[in-house]
Amino acid sequence: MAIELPVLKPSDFASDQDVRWCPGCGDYSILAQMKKVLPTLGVPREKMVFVSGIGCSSRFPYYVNTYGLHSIHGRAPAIATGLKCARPDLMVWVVTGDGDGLSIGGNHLMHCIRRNLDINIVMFNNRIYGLTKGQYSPTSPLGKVTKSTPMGAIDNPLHPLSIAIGCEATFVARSIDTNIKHLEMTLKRAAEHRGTSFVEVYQNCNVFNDGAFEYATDKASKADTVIELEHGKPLVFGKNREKGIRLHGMNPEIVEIGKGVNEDDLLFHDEKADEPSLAYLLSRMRYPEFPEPIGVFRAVDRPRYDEEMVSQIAKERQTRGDADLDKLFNSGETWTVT
Amino acid sequence: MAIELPVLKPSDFASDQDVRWCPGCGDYSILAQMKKVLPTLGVPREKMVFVSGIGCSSRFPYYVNTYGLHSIHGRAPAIATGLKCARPDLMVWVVTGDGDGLSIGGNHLMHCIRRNLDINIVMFNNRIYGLTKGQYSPTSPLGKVTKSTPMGAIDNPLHPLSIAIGCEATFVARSIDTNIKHLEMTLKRAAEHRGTSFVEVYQNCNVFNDGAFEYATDKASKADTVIELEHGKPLVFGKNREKGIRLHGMNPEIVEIGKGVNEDDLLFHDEKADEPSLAYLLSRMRYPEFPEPIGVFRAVDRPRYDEEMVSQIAKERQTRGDADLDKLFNSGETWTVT
Amino acid sequence: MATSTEGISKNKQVIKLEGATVRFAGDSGDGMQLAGTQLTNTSALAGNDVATFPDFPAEIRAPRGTLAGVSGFQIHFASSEIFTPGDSLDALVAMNPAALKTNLSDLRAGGILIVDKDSFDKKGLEQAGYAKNPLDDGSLDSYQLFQVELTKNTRNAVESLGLGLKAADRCRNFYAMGLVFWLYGRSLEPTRRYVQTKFKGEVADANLRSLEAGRNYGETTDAFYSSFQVDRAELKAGKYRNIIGNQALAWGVVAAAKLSKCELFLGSYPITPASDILHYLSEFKHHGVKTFQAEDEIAAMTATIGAAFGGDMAITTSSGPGIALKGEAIGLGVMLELPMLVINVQRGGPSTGLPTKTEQSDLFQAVFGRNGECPMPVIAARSPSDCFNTAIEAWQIAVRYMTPVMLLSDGYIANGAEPWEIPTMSALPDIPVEHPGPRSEDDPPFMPYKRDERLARPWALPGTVGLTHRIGGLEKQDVTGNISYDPANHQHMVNTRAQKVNNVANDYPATQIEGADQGELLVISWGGTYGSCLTAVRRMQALGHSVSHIHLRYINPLPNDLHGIMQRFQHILVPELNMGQLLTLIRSKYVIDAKGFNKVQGRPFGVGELMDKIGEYFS
Amino acid sequence: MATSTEGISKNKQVIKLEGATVRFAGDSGDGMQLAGTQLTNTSALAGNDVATFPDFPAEIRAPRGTLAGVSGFQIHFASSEIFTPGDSLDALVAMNPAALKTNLSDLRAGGILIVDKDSFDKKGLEQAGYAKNPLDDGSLDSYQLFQVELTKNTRNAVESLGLGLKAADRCRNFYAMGLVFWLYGRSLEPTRRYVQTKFKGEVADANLRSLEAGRNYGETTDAFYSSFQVDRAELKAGKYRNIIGNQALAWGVVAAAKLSKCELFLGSYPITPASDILHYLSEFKHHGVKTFQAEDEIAAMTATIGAAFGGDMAITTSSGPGIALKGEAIGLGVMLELPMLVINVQRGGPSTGLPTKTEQSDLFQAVFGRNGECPMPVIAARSPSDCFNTAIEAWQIAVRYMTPVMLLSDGYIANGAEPWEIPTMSALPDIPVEHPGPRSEDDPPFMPYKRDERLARPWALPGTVGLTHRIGGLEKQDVTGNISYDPANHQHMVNTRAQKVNNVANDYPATQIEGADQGELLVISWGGTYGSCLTAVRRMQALGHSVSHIHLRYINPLPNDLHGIMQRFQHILVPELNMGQLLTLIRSKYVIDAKGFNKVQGRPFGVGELMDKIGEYFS
Ligand SMILES: Cc1ncc(C[n+]2csc(CCOP(=O)(O)OP(=O)(O)O)c2C)c(N)n1
Ligand SMILES: Cc1ncc(C[n+]2csc(CCOP(=O)(O)OP(=O)(O)O)c2C)c(N)n1
Ligand code: SF4
Ligand code: SF4
Ligand SMILES: [Mg+2]
Ligand SMILES: [Mg+2]
Repeated sequence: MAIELPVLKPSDFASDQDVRWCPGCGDYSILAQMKKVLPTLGVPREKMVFVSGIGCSSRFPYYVNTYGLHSIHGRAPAIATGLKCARPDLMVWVVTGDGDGLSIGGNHLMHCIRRNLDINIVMFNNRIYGLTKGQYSPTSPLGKVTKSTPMGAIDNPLHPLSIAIGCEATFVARSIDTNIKHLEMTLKRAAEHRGTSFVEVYQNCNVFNDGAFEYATDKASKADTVIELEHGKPLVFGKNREKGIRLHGMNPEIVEIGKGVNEDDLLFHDEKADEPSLAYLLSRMRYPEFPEPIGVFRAVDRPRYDEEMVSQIAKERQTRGDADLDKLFNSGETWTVT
Repeated sequence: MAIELPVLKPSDFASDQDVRWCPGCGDYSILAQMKKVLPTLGVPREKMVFVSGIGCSSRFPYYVNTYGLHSIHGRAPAIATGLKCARPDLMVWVVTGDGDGLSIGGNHLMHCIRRNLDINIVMFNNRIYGLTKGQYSPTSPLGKVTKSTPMGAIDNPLHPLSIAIGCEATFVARSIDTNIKHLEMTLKRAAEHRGTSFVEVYQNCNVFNDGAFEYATDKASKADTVIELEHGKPLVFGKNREKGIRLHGMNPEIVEIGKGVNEDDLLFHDEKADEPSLAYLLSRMRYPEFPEPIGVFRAVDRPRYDEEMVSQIAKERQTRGDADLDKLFNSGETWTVT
Repeated sequence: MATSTEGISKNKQVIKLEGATVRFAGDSGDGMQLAGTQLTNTSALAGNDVATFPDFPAEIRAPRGTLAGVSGFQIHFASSEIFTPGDSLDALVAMNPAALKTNLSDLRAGGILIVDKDSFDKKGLEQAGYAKNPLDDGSLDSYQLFQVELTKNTRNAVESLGLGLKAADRCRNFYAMGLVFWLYGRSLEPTRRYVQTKFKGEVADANLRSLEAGRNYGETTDAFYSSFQVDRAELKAGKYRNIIGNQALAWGVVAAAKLSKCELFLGSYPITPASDILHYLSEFKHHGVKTFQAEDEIAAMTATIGAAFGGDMAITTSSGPGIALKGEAIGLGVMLELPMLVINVQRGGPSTGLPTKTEQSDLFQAVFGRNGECPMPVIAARSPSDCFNTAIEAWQIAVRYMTPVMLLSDGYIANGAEPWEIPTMSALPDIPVEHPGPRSEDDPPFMPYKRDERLARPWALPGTVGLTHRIGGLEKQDVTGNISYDPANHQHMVNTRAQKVNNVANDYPATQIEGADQGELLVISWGGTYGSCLTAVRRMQALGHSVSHIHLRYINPLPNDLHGIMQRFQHILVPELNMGQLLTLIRSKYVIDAKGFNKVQGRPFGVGELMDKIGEYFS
Repeated sequence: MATSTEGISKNKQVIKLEGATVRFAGDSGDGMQLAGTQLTNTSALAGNDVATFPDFPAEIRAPRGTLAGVSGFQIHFASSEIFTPGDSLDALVAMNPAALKTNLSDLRAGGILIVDKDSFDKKGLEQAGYAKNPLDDGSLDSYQLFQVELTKNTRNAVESLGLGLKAADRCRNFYAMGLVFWLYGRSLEPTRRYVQTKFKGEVADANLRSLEAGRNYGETTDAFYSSFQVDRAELKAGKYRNIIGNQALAWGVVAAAKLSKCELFLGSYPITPASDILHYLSEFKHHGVKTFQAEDEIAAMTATIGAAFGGDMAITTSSGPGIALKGEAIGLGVMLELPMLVINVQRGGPSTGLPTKTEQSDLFQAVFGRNGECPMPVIAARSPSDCFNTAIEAWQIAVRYMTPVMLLSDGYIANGAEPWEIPTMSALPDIPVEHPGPRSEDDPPFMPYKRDERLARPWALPGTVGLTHRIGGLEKQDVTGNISYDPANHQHMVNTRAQKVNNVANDYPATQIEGADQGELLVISWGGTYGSCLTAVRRMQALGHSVSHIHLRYINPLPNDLHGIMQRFQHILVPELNMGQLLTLIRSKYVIDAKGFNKVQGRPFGVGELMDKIGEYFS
């Protein structure tokens, strides 16, 4: 059983293609962390496939020395679904953008997540259309001025994690391009989850939407604007871990620890909660009112479409016996002409 | 200002087309309640438009004597969006099914809801594809045996209200085809809401999925399996209103009223909560573990895309003044050849 | 076939016929499809050649008794080889006034008309929009009208079983069957067997009693003074069964998967009239078939692409509007050069059109309906049983040339049935599929777009050591498959993809000419109009006219020998159930003044109308 | 044009030219598009006729200095009327080695080659893949090579402003402009004005200083021993401006909306090279323009249908892959018979293809790319400025015939620029639009599919009393618009929709023939190849050959007079940037052995290659 795998390094996962993102783009960091994670997964390189749609982010597969499919806009989750059904033995990754995944591809994303195939989806959220040079995306905030919204966007933005949770996700997480340790850990957790993992990565597009996540990456402010979720631990944040989140009915509120509040009064994170209501509530915490949670919001075990498909086939093979086409053809009423 | 409207009756809203649903179909009741509600809205008949996709449910527009567009599968929310942008003066209804709205049309539904145009969406959820004669739908339960799932469905079902709430809905409600008073009230509330109203109606397809909602419609059981939400009121149910829902952390639990628990301990419904976490939690309560809530889950006031579009245009007209094309053509560098 | 004469009247005159065309028509709830299917099977078992044409109402179930709710099933059985379900009816069974109204025009003068007299009451007549009762007003004088109290008789037949009226009335179709079976000297035995396997208890009893009551009615009442006999046909020796088009397609793809040692993956979204393929294949889990009901057609198509990349025999099934949605993704399939089948069971268009009616109007979409220069092979089935071979052949092309292939069927083929000579799997030729093997670091790097002599690229499967590579929808460099924006490379790749598809024609068998290989008129058909065109041409040949027929199975590329054949005829006629789509291809490619004969009425061509058209060339 | 000779050298020889083709090429970050645009405007203001061709790198921004990151802008200015941006270059400015490598092959022998010597360092050469420095190895001997220390000189010019090196280097394009302006005797004034409105403070200063330094460099150094002068062209009298294709299209639809008194609604999803139309229109809120950036192309198309139902001038814009996605919904538009425009700015295909390159390969998709018999008018713009009129005309057709209209542009037209004679709104003819008025109970019922003499149905708007009606994608009964499954009605409706579209040709003006109206060879062009075909034909005519040219603005239906014209020529040649799509239409419709001249290399035809091809007919 124990196959001797050659020990691979991140550089073994670099393809021979020139990386063509803008200098300074957050995508570089995500690629770097991914290349760190891949060799640690115990999966041979040739068993991995990266599938993407169209967008700057979707160029990702070209840069990873695995199998790859750079498809058409928005369809990567559906392609991955077919691939995973055909080949449950493969580790399938989907790389998508906020436009690719939530605009044109929203429906496929939703259905891939609810089917819970064992696929890992990483959405690079830069809150803009990068590749087409700067139109607003479904995650751009209200009022955002872009090429297609000179007077500011008037569409309420979508929140990727709220949607994923709204459609029965079993693994939901968030990380940040520049938070490299956290990102690495998050990608690894996603890879290890059995079922569809959905990871939102805040990614800076320094050309068309520079600084969109400055509040969360700026050294000075990030301790107050970001809160790291840990399973079973209370929600604590602040430079000196002096602040926490407490639940008031169904509403989270920020409290200062010490002044009559201690850690036990805080909201404790439970990524394994049966129902996703807590994960949903956490997905609503947004800057500037709240620190934004990063980490794993939800990780539960549910049946996986690909495995169920395999097992239905196995079961039917067992109960109905040999699949003999000649027998099928000759079933029912037949007659012979002589 | 006060336009004298002729007083219309439900029958004035019947079109001249033969209604062609199967005898006994739940769609008849929804049509009947709709025809009761329409005359009460103070909107002239010719200012109403029904837009639908494809499916049994989507035949609805033919049977209502207003303007109507029976379009293509899944696209009604997008058509309605264009129509409402073009004509904010019209009252636009979308009628869709669980397949039309959540399968092929999931993305348009999601984006229509988040844009919060002043449109009313009614989804007839019969948990089956009726028109194409009985394949499972995104709301069919796991294990459901249908023409396309002879060994039972293996896709986790989607929950329409969870999704709607996941994508920033401002009005979310549920009712049941045979609960005619409640349905009428719900449709009226939806009509009156400013913004996108999303109403799920449990609808019996007596031909391909008979009895899917029997638990919720059966006289004997429905007091225990359905709970009616009322804003500001505690969640009470049971034949003698002897049971209630209490919150235990983030989890709802059923309690018996009296035995040390009184109504004040119960969860109170707040359809106007700023954040939709409560509505989300309620959308997770499902038979048989819980009574299923019906009524208005959420009704909040948020900016509407159509109105914002109008106001940006008005503002720009004011600031940039007369829209003179000749001036535009002659702007910038020009030269004259003589 | 010991039972084949059971039930033939001993008391009454028996008239021998070459063949007959019979239609059952009634409300969608009346079980007409079942009645038709039983007569089909029974006739086939009796040795006739058969062909059928079910005609459903539009998708929605209309209220009982209305015109919109009428459902029909036509069957043509004969003692000679036949290719169509027949033009005009020799006998029509009308279970209610609405059925009479919508079907009467197809009954030939002097034909047999059996009606359920009981249903011609005030309500029934009103619903059908009859001002007067047609049974009384002489308007049916030119037919042999038999007014049977079908409802009452059925109720009587099952009375003792104590069923409710509703349940009793549900046996009316069996009564009608019994009567028709008597009329054409058909055995009740196959239907008895059917009832015994499909129904239980008193329902089974009731159906059987009604069936016999119907038969006895024909035998004993005075109304019918004669019955008919259609002898066995001289069919090719072999073992036969009836097969429906969609069923044959489903079986064909399963067979193709086995022959190519691939696993079968179907990505599909339900749509009339293609859904049944999904239903059949969903039942084949024990054959290892994976069926994925996608969220929409785009997901169905792209999942198919994903499965093809993974190495499955990946197929997708849909109809016109769904294929329209797949266009962009099919283009990706063409760019990726992966084998897969796109199956279009055509229906009436444009837009939602006439979903339950047949048409051949998606040929343009198949050949041209994508952005850019995006050629793919297109192949069309010609009849229900032919779907089996077409599926296999389409997959052969797909893997031999590493390309998506479009397979065209239509609503008429999909729901029609005909006898099928049962093949033996071991006698079918294998479909060779190769995947490049693993490579080591020392081997030269793998080149995903290096081509073989047919211009096909290798089908390298994820999981293979040393073949990691990345493909996509951007233009690719020749050989390496890397992204390339080079002008000359783009031209080369466009040419190469086109040439590859053109190469497919090198494998075609010679085009069969029915009739002389030169002459006055050549009739060219494709797809589901095969049977009527062939029949019409044969009849005109029998009348001494210089007309020949070829049928094109291959739409793209067209056969290499087509031009030569056409040049040997004075005139070319291309009948199609569209406004001239194959015609456009032929005229543009060969600059030949072929003419179209076109019809879009939701139904197949009648042999008669084709003969009339052909006749114009000889008058 | 008082300033038009400012900057022309007083000290050096001035050579008069008929025209010149100049290309700026550099990294995407080097501001080449800006440089090109400035030279264009300045030349136009100087009275030249101009035509431009920007050539972007693929969508993604490649690392600085790489081949993939090279961006170019070509401009052709002349003292006579011109129609193309020129084939080969008279002068090339290469800001780095990569730019040299990718552009050199377009420079004619003896042409002027200006390079930034400073950029030819080790790194730059490596990134471009040069093993040796081409400036030293004699490989550029056949050109007039000018090695300018462009980076250093620019830094020097702005030194005193105290900008950082990065900011200083961002002025290199202005230095290059200054030099080229000197070379062609162009005024700096328009660019100065531009800098003053677009930049502020020291950046403005730096740009201006660089511009002047470049000019002075040309004037004073010995390197350049002569400069050139291109006189004013004899253009039609009038007031002109430069206009880019997408801009003209945007302005055209706004004008069409005003002329028809409709509000403009755009439903769109961004895609190269169509996105700019969305951007332009988003800026036009004060014109009442509603722009809706949809979640995808299907939503864009269906929102367009919704807006059309509501009474807006509804349009959608996209490119090939997006149009493929819209196919099903366009079919609904055809069935609903509502007016709307579908604008396809074509790019290289198939699939994602070559997104930033031009091609004409979506003609098949435009004409045939839908399920069922689904005809719609197709009209194509021929040049950047022509987009304005084409948009207006497309809308005229849409409302006159109540139909979606497909308007084809392409990447070459979309991004190219040329002078446009500025029209006056009041001089443009109104586009009459009628909506049926309210009805009372006593009026006969409203018939939504009752047609006028052109076969157009009424455009009844929701909100109108007494006109409530329901339409959809199922086949409709003639006149009433109710659902109908009647066979004869379907045939009638298919015929009617086809006839209606054919009627559009009755409104076309006579096809203009450039040259004799009979002869040896007729060249037929459509879309963006207009300019090169016209130029090539004129030159061949000048050489005495019997060749004429017609340009087809109307692709579907084709003009009624086309057949007659073609019959008067021995040979027909159809050059297209695809593999023969218009050719297929022409051959099939007229059974005429027209030949194609085809190219898919992401670029327009060169006049030279067309002349060569035409020459084959006369050798
Ligand atoms: C069918 C189709 N529509 C539109 C496009 C154009 N397009 C390419 S990428 C993109 C959006 C990219 O945004 P996102 O997914 O956020 O990726 P990013 O570039 O920001 O990483 C669009 C609109 C396309 N390629 N195909
Ligand atoms: C593009 C396209 N795909 C598929 C279909 C076939 N189709 C029509 S309705 C339908 C599903 C209907 O289900 P639902 O929306 O739940 O409506 P119901 O009939 O149950 O009311 C399908 C698959 C179609 N008409 N068009
Ligand atoms: S445009 Fe933005 S997202 Fe795209 S590569 Fe550049 S910085 Fe990154
Ligand atoms: S199939 Fe079901 S949903 Fe459709 S009309 Fe019949 S009962 Fe209603
Ligand atoms: Mg993005
Ligand atoms: Mg349904």
